[in-house]
Amino acid sequence: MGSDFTQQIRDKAKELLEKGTVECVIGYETGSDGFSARPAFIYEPAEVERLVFDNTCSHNLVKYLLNKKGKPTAVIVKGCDSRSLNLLLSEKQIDRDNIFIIGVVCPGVVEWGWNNRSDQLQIRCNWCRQHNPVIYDFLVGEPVTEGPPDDFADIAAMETKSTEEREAFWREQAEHCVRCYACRQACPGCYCIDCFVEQLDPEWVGIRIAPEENLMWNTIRAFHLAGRCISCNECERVCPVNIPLSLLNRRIEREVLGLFDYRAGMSEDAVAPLITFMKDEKLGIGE
Amino acid sequence: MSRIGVFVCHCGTNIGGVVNVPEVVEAARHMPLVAYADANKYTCSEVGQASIRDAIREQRLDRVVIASCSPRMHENTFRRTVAAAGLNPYLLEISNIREHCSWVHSDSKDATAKAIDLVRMAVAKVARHESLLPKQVGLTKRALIIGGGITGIQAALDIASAGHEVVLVEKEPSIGGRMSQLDKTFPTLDCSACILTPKMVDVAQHPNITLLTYSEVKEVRGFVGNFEVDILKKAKMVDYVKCTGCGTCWQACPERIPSEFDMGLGSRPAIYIPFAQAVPNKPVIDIANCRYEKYLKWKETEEGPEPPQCRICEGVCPTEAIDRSQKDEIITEKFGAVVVTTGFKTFDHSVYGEYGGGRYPDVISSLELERLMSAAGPTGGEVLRPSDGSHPKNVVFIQCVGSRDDKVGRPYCSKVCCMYTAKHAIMLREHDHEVQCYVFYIDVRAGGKDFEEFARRAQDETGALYLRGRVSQIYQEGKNLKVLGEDSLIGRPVEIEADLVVLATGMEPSDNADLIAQKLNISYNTYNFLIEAHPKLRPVETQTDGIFVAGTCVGPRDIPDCVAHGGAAAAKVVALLSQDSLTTDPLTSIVDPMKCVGCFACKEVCPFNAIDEQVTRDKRTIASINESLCKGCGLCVVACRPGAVNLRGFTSQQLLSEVLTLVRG
Amino acid sequence: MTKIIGKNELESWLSGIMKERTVFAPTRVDDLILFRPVQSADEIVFDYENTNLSPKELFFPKTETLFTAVPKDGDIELTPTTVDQEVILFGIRPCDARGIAILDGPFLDEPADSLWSQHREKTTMIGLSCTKPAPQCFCTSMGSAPNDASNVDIMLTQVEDGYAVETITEKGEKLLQGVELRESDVQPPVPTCDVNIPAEGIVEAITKMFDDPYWSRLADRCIHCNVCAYVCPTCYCFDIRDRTDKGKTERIRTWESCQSKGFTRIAGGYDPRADKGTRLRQRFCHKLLYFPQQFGALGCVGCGRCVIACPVNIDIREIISDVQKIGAEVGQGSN
Amino acid sequence: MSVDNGPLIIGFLCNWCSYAGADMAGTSRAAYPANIRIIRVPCSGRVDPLLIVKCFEEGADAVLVAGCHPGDCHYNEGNYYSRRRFALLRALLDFMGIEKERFQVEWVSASEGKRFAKIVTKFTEEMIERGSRKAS
Amino acid sequence: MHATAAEYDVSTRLVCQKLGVELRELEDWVCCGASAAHSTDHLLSLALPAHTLKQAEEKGLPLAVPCAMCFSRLKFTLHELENKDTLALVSGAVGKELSTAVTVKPMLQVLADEDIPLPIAKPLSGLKVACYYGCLLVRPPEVVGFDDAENPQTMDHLIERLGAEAIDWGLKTSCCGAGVAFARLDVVLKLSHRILSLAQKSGADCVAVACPMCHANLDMYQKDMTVKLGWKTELPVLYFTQLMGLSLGFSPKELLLDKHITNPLPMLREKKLT
Repeated sequence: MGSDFTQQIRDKAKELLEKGTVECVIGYETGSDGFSARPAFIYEPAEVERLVFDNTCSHNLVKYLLNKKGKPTAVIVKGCDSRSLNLLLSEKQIDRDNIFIIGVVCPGVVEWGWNNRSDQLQIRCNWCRQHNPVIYDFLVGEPVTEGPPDDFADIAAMETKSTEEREAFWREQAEHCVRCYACRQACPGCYCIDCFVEQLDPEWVGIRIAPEENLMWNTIRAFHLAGRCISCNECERVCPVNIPLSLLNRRIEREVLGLFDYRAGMSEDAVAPLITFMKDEKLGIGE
Repeated sequence: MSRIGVFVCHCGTNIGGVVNVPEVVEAARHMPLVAYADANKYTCSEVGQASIRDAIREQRLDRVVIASCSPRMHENTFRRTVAAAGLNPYLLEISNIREHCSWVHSDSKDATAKAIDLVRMAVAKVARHESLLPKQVGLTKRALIIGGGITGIQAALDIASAGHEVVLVEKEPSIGGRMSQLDKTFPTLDCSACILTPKMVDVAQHPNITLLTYSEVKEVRGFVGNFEVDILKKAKMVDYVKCTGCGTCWQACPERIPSEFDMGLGSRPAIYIPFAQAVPNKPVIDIANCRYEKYLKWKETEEGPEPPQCRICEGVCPTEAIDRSQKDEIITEKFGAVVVTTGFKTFDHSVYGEYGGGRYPDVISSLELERLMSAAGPTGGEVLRPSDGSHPKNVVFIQCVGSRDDKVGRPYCSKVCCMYTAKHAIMLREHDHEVQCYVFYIDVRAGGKDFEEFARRAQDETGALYLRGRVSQIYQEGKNLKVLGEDSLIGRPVEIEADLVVLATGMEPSDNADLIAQKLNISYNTYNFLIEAHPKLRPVETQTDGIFVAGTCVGPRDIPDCVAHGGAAAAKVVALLSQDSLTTDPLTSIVDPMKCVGCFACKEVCPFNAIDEQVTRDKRTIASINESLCKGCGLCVVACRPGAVNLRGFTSQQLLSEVLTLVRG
Repeated sequence: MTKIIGKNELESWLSGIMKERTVFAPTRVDDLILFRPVQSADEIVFDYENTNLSPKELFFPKTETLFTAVPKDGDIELTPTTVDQEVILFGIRPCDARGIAILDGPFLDEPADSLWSQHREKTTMIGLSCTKPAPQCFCTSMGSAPNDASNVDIMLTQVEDGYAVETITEKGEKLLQGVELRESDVQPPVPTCDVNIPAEGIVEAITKMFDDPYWSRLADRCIHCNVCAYVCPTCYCFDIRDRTDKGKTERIRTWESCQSKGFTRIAGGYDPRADKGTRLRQRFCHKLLYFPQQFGALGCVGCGRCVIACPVNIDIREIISDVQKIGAEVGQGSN
Repeated sequence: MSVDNGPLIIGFLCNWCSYAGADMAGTSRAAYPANIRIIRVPCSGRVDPLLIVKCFEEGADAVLVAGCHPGDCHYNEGNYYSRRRFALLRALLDFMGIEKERFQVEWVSASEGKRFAKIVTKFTEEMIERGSRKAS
Repeated sequence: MHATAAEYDVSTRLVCQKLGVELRELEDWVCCGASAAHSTDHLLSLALPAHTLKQAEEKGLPLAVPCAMCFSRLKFTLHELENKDTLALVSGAVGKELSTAVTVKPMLQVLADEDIPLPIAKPLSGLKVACYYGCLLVRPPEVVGFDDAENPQTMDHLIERLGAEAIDWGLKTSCCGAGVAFARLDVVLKLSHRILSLAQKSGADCVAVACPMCHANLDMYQKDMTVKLGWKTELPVLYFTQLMGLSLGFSPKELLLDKHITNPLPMLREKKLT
């Protein structure tokens, strides 16, 4: 897979840059440990040889498009990443006309860190039902059949704990949190100019890096992604203290799927569930 | 630093009997930013209000908290009070320590503690209040009426007579609406045309009314006082300045098309007026059916056989009024108010398979019978069976066809069918004494002036046989129809051999009522009837200021109700247009352009279309609030993740201050 | 002769200290290794590369109240925070110890930061030499060494039958009073760090290429989280805000980072470092240019934490090499 | 906070229905425990989930949001949005250890004064039974 | 089927064979319980058809049902099993895990499928047929989901494809009275008579049916109608499969056309169709 995909991506990137279709191709290159991938920004046709694609290509590169507004750019997306393109298109954050999408049928990415790589797939690949990109201009790989619906077993397992245990669990996680906001910075859905957490007036979250404030941050971060999270799980991957943020995102995702039969980022004109409604729905609220 | 004054009301013993008012006042004195605190026996009394005004002046207070009854009670009173002392009326906050405290708690200690908290919260909130000024916007003193039926006619005449300009838009070539199709009207048996036609003529002749027939509303922008409406004027192909309405053309036209006005029972030419008394009494060319227009269409592609050229109308017109160069045209007009009177159509009974599903020519709708009975109708007023032209003797009426029937998705009562059926029974007997009428009904609903007497008359004097029950099946047997039903009062099946079956089809909103509602941003129910602002207290207003509704587009009603409704809407419009400017409530949303990311979640949730797009100097597309449309619900604020939208009077800062004051003391 | 303490004796010595003072030591928290107060020697992890977060937290906590203000008799009473607790920091690596020493520069420069100096005073550091440097380590290139004992009070180095003990300071000596140490002629092994980052002349190189587009291209990849700063033993940016609860107002200092948008935003909304390139350059210039200029030493200790933690692999070692290369090119061009 | 004994409950009431309903409770002297502190908002759709989470972060024991019955919103649609938001928020909070019983959303009309008193009474009693969040 | 409605059975099998529709009889079918169970015991009325449905499900085949009443009961059962509680209850009663993943079609729908070509040997030209569907084949529409409840066309189209003329008439789906066949013969006579006489007045040479119960009522009692209601003539009542068979080239004998109480052969002879 790897070398063939890599070659197709290089060829396409070269063509796009040579023709001047785009100014920049955002893809992956080999990182400083000599084997794991990192984001790469290719501006010259001669540089395309830097591009690679393998099972460490974890990063959701769509986030970078937010810095490329108004500049024709190509981006390489896996299935999950492609959903964030739809999200950003529907929220008018990127301009389809300026973007060339190289979709890659994702074979799954492995757990890795700098200078260490396992053969085990990342947890997000276990839930993933979007190996095929939902939106692309050029597709690398043959589309595959997606698996049966996700059973959210991780969430169910968490729910077998008592409320007190869950509270203690999250408090413990909040103790670790250093509020570096890497989760936010990596997330394609987080693009506010001024994040609520850093606003001084209203001061929603106090300055202390303490469990109460950290919990507030983590709760609202997850809630602001309600019906918008596309499960790329970049937030969890980048967390320096390994907080299992996917649990929060997926708890909401399961609810959104159950109540509204909605999956974020599946089409560019979808309306997110919290900004629409149905009159006669029963949601267990006020009933 | 603010200087906040706190005024705690005893409200006689209403508050003071439970809450320890002096303790609250003392506590208030120590709250941050509070410069002055005092108690009043009755704050709302003139003495009480005067003491506040004095304190504001003497203590140089710049914000005021009044702890008293519910703000829903006296907020406006006290706003005037502080305004009289020179403060901006929005620098006031009411703390509800009566309804929410002293009246519902009996323990003095708890109630006092709670009252102190409530005052503390109000102090925290008032500190973040800003001076607000209501805005004045001008208005266009013109009204648009959509739909030229009896309701729209009445509204147009009333508004025009009050001295305001009116534009009446009607999609058909003539005004008059459904009422013009009726023969007689219940319960007085007035001739419908006789009472309607003079009003139609009044409309045409009124100097304040511009009549736009054969026209449709395409798009509506703006807000109360300042609507901008695109109106499509369909090409009539006749120059109305030259045309005298002599009728030569429509008599000469060789084409014959089923007449919509006669419910397809008669026919009309391709250049036509819908009915003899049409207003304006000038024809239009039905482009889809005109032979020459068809020929022109064919010329473009030359596909299929060549249709004949015709142009007879052009040849015979004495004033050369036929003008084929006319094109559909969109004009844009400004209005201060809009009245929607788009009326109704009758239920399509072909969904009732048991009544033949529209297969039997002698099963007709009531409106078809109206046309058959009308002297100006296709049969010249003789009631003849559509199948063979014979005079029916046994006539079966079936009530509630497309009304009160969940099965066809029409659970509501259409209100007029019981009465018009009684009218039909009486009239048929008048036309032909040998006629025997049978009426299958669920209930006879005759609630109206002289209605019950009229319905009785149909039964007692005319001998119509009223059978309580539904019809299970109608089938053709030879020339006649067999009607199988049940008389539920005696509990036996009934079988009637009928010559004619008349279905009392119910009312439903005209086609595209929902589309018009969407254009105007007003609500409609599942049947597409428009929804009034309040079913009892605001029956002709809508949730969108400046848009009014009247007549059968709101719900089934009869002619007198429609006329009254139209008049009511007119009165509201006149009241609105009589003002020189409109005052907008300043408690609206605002956008911080530095924070807005342009995702337009706010626009998606705004129920009032009050959010527009705007491009900043650094070329970002961001949201902006149209303060004239904004009603201050705050949905946008919550939808906005970066907190770029805020709601004056209920800002995020204020609500957060209230919470923090409470939890952190 | 080398003084040796056996593993068991070390543990019982530490257990003894724990009874009287708080001992911070590397311990396992979920899948992380962090400095945490330990109650018994069992909790201590001896075999670790380094902790996920640096021990700067003990001297410069994530969140710290500077002083407290309460209204009193129509006035306001201020109470500064004091550090009363004597703390033992066990198991600090030489690189991190060097980091603390480097931070003395900015914190103790007059006017000295009272809380920092109190923390320093109350803390006794027991260093632990690295036995095997990790792939990300490059301390030797930054002027330190896996067994550099210069910045701790006591230095331990693992030997076959225990730990070689070096007493560096009086504080260390005091702490070791009464502890029986074996004399041995075992020489502790000297671990090497093979990575060689060309730090020499970096000040000149980075000065030359200060305006190079290199920074904005590098910033393409940077997502501007604060991870590098928060794991770094020498980053000390902070923010200060007040918090009032039940009538008591605290002035609180917390970690911040020059990488976060708005860190340098001033009143009126202007931000001199609004774009990502200048923010990223700031971080490296601070380490490699401003620190040497102000305090005479590189602001990086080569712990390699940021190398591992950066979500997008912005590797300071690569950057130093790149800066040298570009600096040389620019230098040639201008000559 | 001056609820010395018992739970602190923060109530966000929409101006048009539920706040008026609470007024109605007062007018009809329908008594309920004094633990609740009411904050007036124009619409339940104005209640930002941030506020709810903030209440809990700061140690409130329970939060009540009340708005017009679905279909009766003064702004036509506000409560439909709040219904969706709070359905998700409630699930999330419960997952994070704040029992869903502590966050209640009710539809109370302007005429339901007695019902409002009943709701608050029951809610308060339930919270007394569950105990303070800080204690747990 | 093997007994009173042998004509239907035989003609259906012949036609299916000719058209290449493979029929497999369920070995362990049980009575659907129509007319008895559904008015007395609700659970039983679901359990009996459910048992049959389960077999079809296990075989993985769609179920083609010749009798309108059986069809109705099977469809009703499927409809009720959509409810999870009912599903659990009936599963318990049957002793097997039930599902609603079975396709149930009336035989008429199966054979009228326009995708199956009809190798017409002898067009039934000149024959006017009143297609009678009866009440249960198409009602209630939300349960059976087959054709239009008031004016169905499936059989009409089929008959037209056979070369005959399907007359338009108004009692296609009226009740023949089968539900009270044994209890109130007077009602049966009245209802069936109304159907037959309208068919005849509308010009039909015969009535085509798709249900053994309908057939029995309309065919058997014509003599009684003569005695009690003054029914003066006869109107042959045939299974639609017999008409199909005829046009496909089978002989009247093979199709058991001579077994009806009201003999259709003279009429067919007159139309030169035998």
